[in-house]
Amino acid sequence: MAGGVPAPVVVRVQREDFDAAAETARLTAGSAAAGAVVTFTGLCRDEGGRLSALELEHYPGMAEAEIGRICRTAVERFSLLGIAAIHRVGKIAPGGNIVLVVALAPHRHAAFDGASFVMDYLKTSAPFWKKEHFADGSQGGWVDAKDSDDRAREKWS
Amino acid sequence: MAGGVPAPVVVRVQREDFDAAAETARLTAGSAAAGAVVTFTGLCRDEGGRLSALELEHYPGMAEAEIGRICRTAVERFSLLGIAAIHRVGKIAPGGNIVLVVALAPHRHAAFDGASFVMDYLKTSAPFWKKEHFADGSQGGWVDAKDSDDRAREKWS
Amino acid sequence: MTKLVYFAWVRERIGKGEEEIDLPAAVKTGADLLRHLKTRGEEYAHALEHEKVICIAVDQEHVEHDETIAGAREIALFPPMTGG
Amino acid sequence: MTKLVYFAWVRERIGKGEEEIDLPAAVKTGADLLRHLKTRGEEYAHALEHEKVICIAVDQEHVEHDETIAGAREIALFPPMTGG
Repeated sequence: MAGGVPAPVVVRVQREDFDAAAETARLTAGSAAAGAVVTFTGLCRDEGGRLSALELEHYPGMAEAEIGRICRTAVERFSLLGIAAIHRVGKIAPGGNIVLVVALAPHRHAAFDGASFVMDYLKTSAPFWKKEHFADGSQGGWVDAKDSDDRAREKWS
Repeated sequence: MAGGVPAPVVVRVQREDFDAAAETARLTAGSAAAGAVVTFTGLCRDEGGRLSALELEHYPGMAEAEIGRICRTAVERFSLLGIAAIHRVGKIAPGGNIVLVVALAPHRHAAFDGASFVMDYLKTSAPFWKKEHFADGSQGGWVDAKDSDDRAREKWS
Repeated sequence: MTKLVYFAWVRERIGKGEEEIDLPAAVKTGADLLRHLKTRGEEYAHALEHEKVICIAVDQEHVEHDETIAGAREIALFPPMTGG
Repeated sequence: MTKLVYFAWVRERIGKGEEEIDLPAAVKTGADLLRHLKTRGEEYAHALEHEKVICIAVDQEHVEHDETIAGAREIALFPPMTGG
């Protein structure tokens, strides 16, 4: 970190949409040592047309705290120059944004690893839950957690 | 790929800056099966204030062809729903954009791998060369290729 | 009194998002808490049927089932997380 | 006649970006080409001094030094690439 300035960590949980470009621009502004920015955007898939919306529930307070812990771990582990993680809640239509992670680093591998690490931990330890609503009007169920997500997280330990 | 539509592959080499958000929006439009977008942006570092500009030279024709080959390989290998790779040439000031890669996939790991794969191959097999110009007015030298970039590419084979 | 909060299908099955209860002195760990709550009625028994999958957070930090919950102001019970 | 194109410090050392030359029949591979060019003058000898680091592309595709260059319309010589 140039001049010992702490790397910015931006964490937000919000109903409204986010602007990946604006968040990226804010994070990179003034970071002359940054050579690489990786952004991850998670989108609501339409599941072959069956889905009408995902409903995202969260644990207010803990969701932000947990994402903050994950982000600070990533900054330290990969020497990131900055990180932003924004997660939406409420009803999200197919094609809509769900989550944004932006990782800033001097070199590309740290930026890729930082963003990927945050996503793998966020999937398995940030308190959010997804419920599906179907296009035929039927009430969908809660999305099951995936073993593959647990394995993805374990590869970092 | 929904309906057997081929995944879009966008390749450009240009002097002018690119707009990561616009490229991403264009690539994701109409891809209802996409759940993950990863964008990589390579920026010109100021090298602790020493650098005034990077000058990017390329082999016209082959640069586009080689990036196209890399992108098509990535689409096939990671089942991407779309990929864009845009590389700038000419003089670029510190903080400026050098390269953009956008990878679109149903799930996050394919999108991360796709973007990372394209960058690792682009670094070592796309015909671009960087020359440094220093802030004190001195003519810098050609940037040396890095062994670490060769090793990064080899991990995919 | 300890505040309990529930999320997703744990909340739906118990039928409320939060409540305050007096915990017996014998309830020392997360596992103790789950066993205690299951005696409070069918809706709790149903929600907490598969104990192993229930996640527990004490004052907004994850804890294992065998960890102490002593001194907790707020305890959350919820299914495996599916954000991102 | 075969078109030769040079980039980065190979171009600077040879002193030109491209030229057309008649290749002797004995020049069959990329390695043959480098050895032949080095007989054309000091600037070529300097540019191609460390043969192993020079990359060769035939009609805009990478080739190894021991591969044939027969039938090439355009051959490019350049240093290791540093884009991205």
